[in-house]
Amino acid sequence: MAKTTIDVTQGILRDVQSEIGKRVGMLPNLASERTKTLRGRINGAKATVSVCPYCAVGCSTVAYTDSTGMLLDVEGNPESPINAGHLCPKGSAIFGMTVNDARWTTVKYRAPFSHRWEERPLSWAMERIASLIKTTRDETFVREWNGKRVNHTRAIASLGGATFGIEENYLLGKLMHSIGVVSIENQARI
Amino acid sequence: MGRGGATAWVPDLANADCILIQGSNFAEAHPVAFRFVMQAKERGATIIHIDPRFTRTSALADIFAPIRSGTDIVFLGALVSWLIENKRYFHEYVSAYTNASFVVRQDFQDTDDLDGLFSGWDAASGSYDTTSWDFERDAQGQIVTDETFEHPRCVLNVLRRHYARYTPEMVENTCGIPVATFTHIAEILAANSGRERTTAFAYAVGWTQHSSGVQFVRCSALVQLLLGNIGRPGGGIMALRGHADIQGATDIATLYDLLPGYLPMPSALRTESTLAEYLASNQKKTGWWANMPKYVVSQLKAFYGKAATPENDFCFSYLPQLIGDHSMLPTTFAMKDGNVRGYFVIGQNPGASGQNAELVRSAMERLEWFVNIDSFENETSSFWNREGADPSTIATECFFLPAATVLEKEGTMTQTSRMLQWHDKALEPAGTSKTDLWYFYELGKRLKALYADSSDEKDRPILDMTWEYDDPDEPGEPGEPSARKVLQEINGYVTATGEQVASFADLKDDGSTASGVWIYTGVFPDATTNRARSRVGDDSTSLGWGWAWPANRRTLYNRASADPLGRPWSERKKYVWWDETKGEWTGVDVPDFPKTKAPDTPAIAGASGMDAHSGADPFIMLAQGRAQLFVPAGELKDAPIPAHYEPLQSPIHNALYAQEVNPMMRQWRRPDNRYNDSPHDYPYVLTTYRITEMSGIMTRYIPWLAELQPEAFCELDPELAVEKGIRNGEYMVISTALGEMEAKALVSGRMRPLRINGKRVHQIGIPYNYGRMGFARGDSPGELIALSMDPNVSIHESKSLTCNIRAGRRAPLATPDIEMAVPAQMRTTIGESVAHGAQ
Amino acid sequence: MATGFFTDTTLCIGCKACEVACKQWNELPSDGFSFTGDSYDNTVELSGTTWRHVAFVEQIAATPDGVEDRWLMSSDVCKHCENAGCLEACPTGAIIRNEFGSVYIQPDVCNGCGYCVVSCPFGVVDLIDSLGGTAKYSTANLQESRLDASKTALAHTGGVAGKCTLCYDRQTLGMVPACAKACPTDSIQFGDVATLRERAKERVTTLHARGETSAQLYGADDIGGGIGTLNAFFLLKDRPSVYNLPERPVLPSTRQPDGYAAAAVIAVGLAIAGWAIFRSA
Amino acid sequence: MNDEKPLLKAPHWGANVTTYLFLGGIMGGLGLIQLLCDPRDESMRKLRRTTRIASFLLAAVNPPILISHLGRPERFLHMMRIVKLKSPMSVGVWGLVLYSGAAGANMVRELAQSGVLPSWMRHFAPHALTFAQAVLGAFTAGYTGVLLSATAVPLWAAGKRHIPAASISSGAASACALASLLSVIEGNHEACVKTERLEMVASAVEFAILMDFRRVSGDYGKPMFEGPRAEKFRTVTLIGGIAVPIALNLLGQILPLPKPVDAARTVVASVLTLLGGYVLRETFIESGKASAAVRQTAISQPT
Repeated sequence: MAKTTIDVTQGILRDVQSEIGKRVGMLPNLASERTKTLRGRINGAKATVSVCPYCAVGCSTVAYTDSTGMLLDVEGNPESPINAGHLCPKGSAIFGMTVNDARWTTVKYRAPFSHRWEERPLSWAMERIASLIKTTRDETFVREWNGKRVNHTRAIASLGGATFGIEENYLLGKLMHSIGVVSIENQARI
Repeated sequence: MGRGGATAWVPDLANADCILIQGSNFAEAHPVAFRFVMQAKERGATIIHIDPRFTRTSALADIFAPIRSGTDIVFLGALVSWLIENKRYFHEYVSAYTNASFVVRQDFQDTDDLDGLFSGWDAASGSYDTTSWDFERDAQGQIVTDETFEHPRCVLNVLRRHYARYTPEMVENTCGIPVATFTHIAEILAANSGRERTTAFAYAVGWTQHSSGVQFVRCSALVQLLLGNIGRPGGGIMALRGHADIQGATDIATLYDLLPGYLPMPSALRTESTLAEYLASNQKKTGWWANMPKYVVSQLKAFYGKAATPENDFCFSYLPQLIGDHSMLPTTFAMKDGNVRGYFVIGQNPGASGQNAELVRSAMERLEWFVNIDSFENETSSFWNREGADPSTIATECFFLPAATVLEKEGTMTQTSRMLQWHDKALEPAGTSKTDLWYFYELGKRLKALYADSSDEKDRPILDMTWEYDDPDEPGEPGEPSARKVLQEINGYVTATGEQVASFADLKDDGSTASGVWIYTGVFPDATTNRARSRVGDDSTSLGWGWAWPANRRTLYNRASADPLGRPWSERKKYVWWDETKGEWTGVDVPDFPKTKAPDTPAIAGASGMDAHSGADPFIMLAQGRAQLFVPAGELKDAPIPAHYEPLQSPIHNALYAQEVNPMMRQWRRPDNRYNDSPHDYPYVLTTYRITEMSGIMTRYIPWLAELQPEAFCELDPELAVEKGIRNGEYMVISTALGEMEAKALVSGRMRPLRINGKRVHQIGIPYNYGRMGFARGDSPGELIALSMDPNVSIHESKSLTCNIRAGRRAPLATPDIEMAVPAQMRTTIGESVAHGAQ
Repeated sequence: MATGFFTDTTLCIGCKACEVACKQWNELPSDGFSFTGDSYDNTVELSGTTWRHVAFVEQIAATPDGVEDRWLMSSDVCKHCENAGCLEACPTGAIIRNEFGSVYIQPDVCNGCGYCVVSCPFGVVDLIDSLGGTAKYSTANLQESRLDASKTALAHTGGVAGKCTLCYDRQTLGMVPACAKACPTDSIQFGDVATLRERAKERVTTLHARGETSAQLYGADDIGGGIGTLNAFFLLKDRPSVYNLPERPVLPSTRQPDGYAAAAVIAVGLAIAGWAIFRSA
Repeated sequence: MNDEKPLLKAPHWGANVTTYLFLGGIMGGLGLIQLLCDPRDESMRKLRRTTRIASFLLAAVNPPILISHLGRPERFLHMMRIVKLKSPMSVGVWGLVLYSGAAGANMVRELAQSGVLPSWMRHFAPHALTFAQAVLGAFTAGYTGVLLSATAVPLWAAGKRHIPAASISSGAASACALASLLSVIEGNHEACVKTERLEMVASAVEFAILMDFRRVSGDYGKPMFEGPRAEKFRTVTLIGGIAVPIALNLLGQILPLPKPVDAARTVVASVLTLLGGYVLRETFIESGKASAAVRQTAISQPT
């Protein structure tokens, strides 16, 4: 289908006023100030091209943000040869993944035997995780197996990758291989 | 066929004259890609859907055939047989571009000879010696061929015999597809293939998640090759992958047995201690893979920079070695048995969507520490607080790191047609959320600091790995990594100058180039050009939009879109052809062939690399340049030709062979992984799937989606519902030997009982989108599925199972007995010693 | 120039992208999470906060023949009638016809009397309850700083009538309505109504030629009952009632003359009787 | 598709709208009665004063009841921004406003004439307003019916003539009942005889209209005339609110009863009529909700 373009009539209601008057009665079509100045909220907003994070069809999206950086709207990118502006229901809901009251946006920690999550500073958590990796690695590192050099640890495993980018996969793989982790898996298997 | 990606470009489906959708609920799982199916339909194409359920895809298809889950090879094998017996295959294509004429070794024995097994079966080890699965060679070592197809052992005749008993009647009795429907479909496929017309196949996890998953896909390739539809517009096999970057995660390979770019991980099961040994055991002498040393060395240079020198084998010894199958399922058992101490789960939720999800969750209780990176609390992150668990007995130290969403970061994802697309950053991450890149980068920096003073040889990889990704554009936030810099390293550069490498043809094996992922070389060809960020589309192949590996090709093996002499098969299906005057391949796509290699170039006997292929051999990644109807030794573990085995859990006996199930499928028979061994107790076929409105945890918290499908449900046919006293909209319980789950009943005539060998078989279906958290919630069929897996790629079987059902609700979950006795011989202490090989 | 929707149900795959895209653009809350067991339809109907609704109709033959089975899907929406019951009924003038010929509810004018609700012969318009006070809605993915009547399409305090605006605010920017843009298979087409009508008629001819003789248009021509044509019209694969659309909708205001006349007759009659009773000695 | 799935939206209206319609009917009926009173007759003058005061009080309480049902009550005045002849709600509100004005002015005149207010204030209301209040009263009583019948609710739509007619006759009957009641309290027996006579006529007309509605409405009328709701309607409106009061009033007209007994009879008859009138509106509203849920009658709507 050819892209539909709309002839925008800016003179609010004037053209249709008289005819509607005949149909509906007296003073039927009184536009409020809000109506007279109504414009889509993305008018003049910053547009950023992104990609849908759900399935692997790879639909291109456009995210609109206002001057304060607040997300206003996410929709399909009409320029894309894959989706030509269209999106499925999940893609149409991308906005709700970023803007969501239920989303967790702070670092959380659950101590051994604890019944709850508690918030912790990011740097604390990173330091703690790095030292746990080091301890585990140092204690479980295997240099040889059946007389062959293996240089690995089987006590650390990693799962994930299909939902984040190739740069992230690359860095994760490079890091894990250098640590000696062999159980590196992602959803591609699943 | 030699590469790990879909052969075709999604919009190309619109050019098909017929589309067979099987093992995929295309319209529901990929609605936007389905628009190309609809476009093809509007142009007159016939759409065929074969599926256990009448779905939204079926509703739009011209022909729907219900099939018993797990019997696809019978159907596809019958198509192979029908095409050969009725001589309806594309003769010129088959003889020129496939190994149909190759003669198979005399000592090869087929399933008909051995009642379901191939030659070389070793019952003791439970695996095949695949030596006999090969071609006969003459004195010069050249493969013996018979272009007349008369030799009884030529591949075409081997196929003919192998599938002789895969008749339309067998299809009716095994799959439940009536003979008339089968022959109707076969006629349509044959009529819409050949010079003038093409047929496309589309599949998804409905084929792969089986104990013979790889063979399902292989069998479809057989049909498509016989029909001559590979490498041609409107043809091919469209793998519809489920996750945004799942292709990228396969290419870059956060998979245990692969290094980025489909390079195998070094393994101590073979002898690969040095780079030379590794190359000796993995490099193919002929075809494109002869270039492998260049890619391996460049990758090691990318990993370890200046430390990697010719003298030290380019730090090859830094790479850990495999000692078995370290994939997710064996790792889960190892975890349960107390042999894994730390676990990262990033953007994945095995605690709900994993098979035997309770095993996964209870296994995690044995961890010392656990790191989850996600945007939402999920069943995995809070496994210690799940129904039935007692946190005060769980010692695991747990971290939840909040992840930025796709809009909050920049980077690249690779979609299902192997296309890389860069996305810009729209806004700052919410709260203290960080990108996954930041977390990995930060961990690497901290580990480098922790090991800074070490002189231990084992710590050299961490210290030597190049780790300079600070973003120059974010001066205010020191330590923010730059995805662009990482992508530049993935692309590759000249080590001396730091200049970007423009093509993987420029990579060297002497350490003068570095490239993280050779197949992606070309995406960032110079310092300022990010071709993943190309955004000029068009109505054809859109070569200006994104960048597809390899070398921006849309359709793989597109040399096959021209005849052996390089002319288009027909004007209608013109795509890539030989331009005699210019002396090069040309067309609407980037030719997947050496650009100036003329069609009449002869193969050089005994040569290595591409010289061993003629100008008419389109499948450049394969050793012989021909598509493999018969897969020779060493490439697949379980069969050179797909054979039908029943799913591990099936109410029906294998009608073809005494061998019931895939003899090589991996099983774990333990108290915490019980199979339905008595079909009598579990008489119904259970299939799982995903629905349009839901993904997983990424959608269950979004109210707009949650309201569309708010609760786990189970689809069943009205006859079964009446029989079991289950009422529409009310709760029902589905049970297996492993456990039970509850769901709301959705009684619909779209589900229908099949008549299999005179027996009435009911199938039920449960969506795989739910978990116990979020706005939309419910039990996951993961609670019902005992782990088992395909021998080739370690994929689990979750599409065809058996179960029992009843009306009502399940009992509350009890505290799991994590001390539940698993006998010592069943425990998993190391990576499972299942042989692994190159894919 | 009037713009509108041509919803071609023969192309609908029931994905519900229209429902979600609509809610996202118009910043509408979800209507709650309950499983209906009615095929794949869990939003049930158009409401004050659900402006697109996909109906699912399972037509499954009793015998497993594999030929006659159909699963019809259709995305319903406000019809933007040529003569609109809601618009005529609205006592505040909150409902107007805008320059695109669409029937538009001005949320800042509407006082929630509910008269439009009963005046729609298609059952489209409904009141939005107070968003804060009930557990019915989930606003988890609305921007909190925009939960302010002056900024969003519906007054977030609720208590007003809601229905499809044909994305009036998008149209002022020359943009296609959110549902039509999202629809992956072009089942929802947006444009100049006259052009769409021509296209729809050609489409019916094509379908009839293919043997799909039950294909029919709904609202492309005068639908009767005084309503006239619909700016949002449909191509259906079966009778309208199968999709829960009225076969014979009637414009409510057409009944007024009769009503007033009957009342007047009785009034005059009673007055005469009263006069006789009261003014007799 | 689920066959039970409604096609139309049910009215959101409840007891407040029922009350509004009920009181609107009485108010309109009182407007008629005040016109009928011959001021030269003492009892009639008293009745006129009573009805004028009562009608104004009703006109004063009705807007708050109407406002209370709005989703955004603070926007009640938005109804004043337009006049829309095709909207019964719009013209009804304007009718109510005008009626209030007329009733108010007429009441002021009554109060001025009876010395409660300064006598010059009687000039506020010209004689024409007497007639105007009657006409506006008839309009407001009738509009409450048109308000319902000019909708898509099948039951109401099917009663496009019957419901306005029944509304106005029921309004008149209820107004007579209220007037009788007030007259009894005031001891104005002569007036009471006349209002009871008129009430009998109005009730009889109402009864005939409702019976005819039942006869012609077919499937559309089922939500009102069949099922549990019909039981209450039959008992409270048709029997208790029409038949019994007519009988009692006839009794009063024929038999010379002792005064206290007769007064009691009037009270009982009037209360029953008022109750029946309320339940009639309640039946309209509640059966309307049920009717909107009946898919079949919404598919083929009454013309």
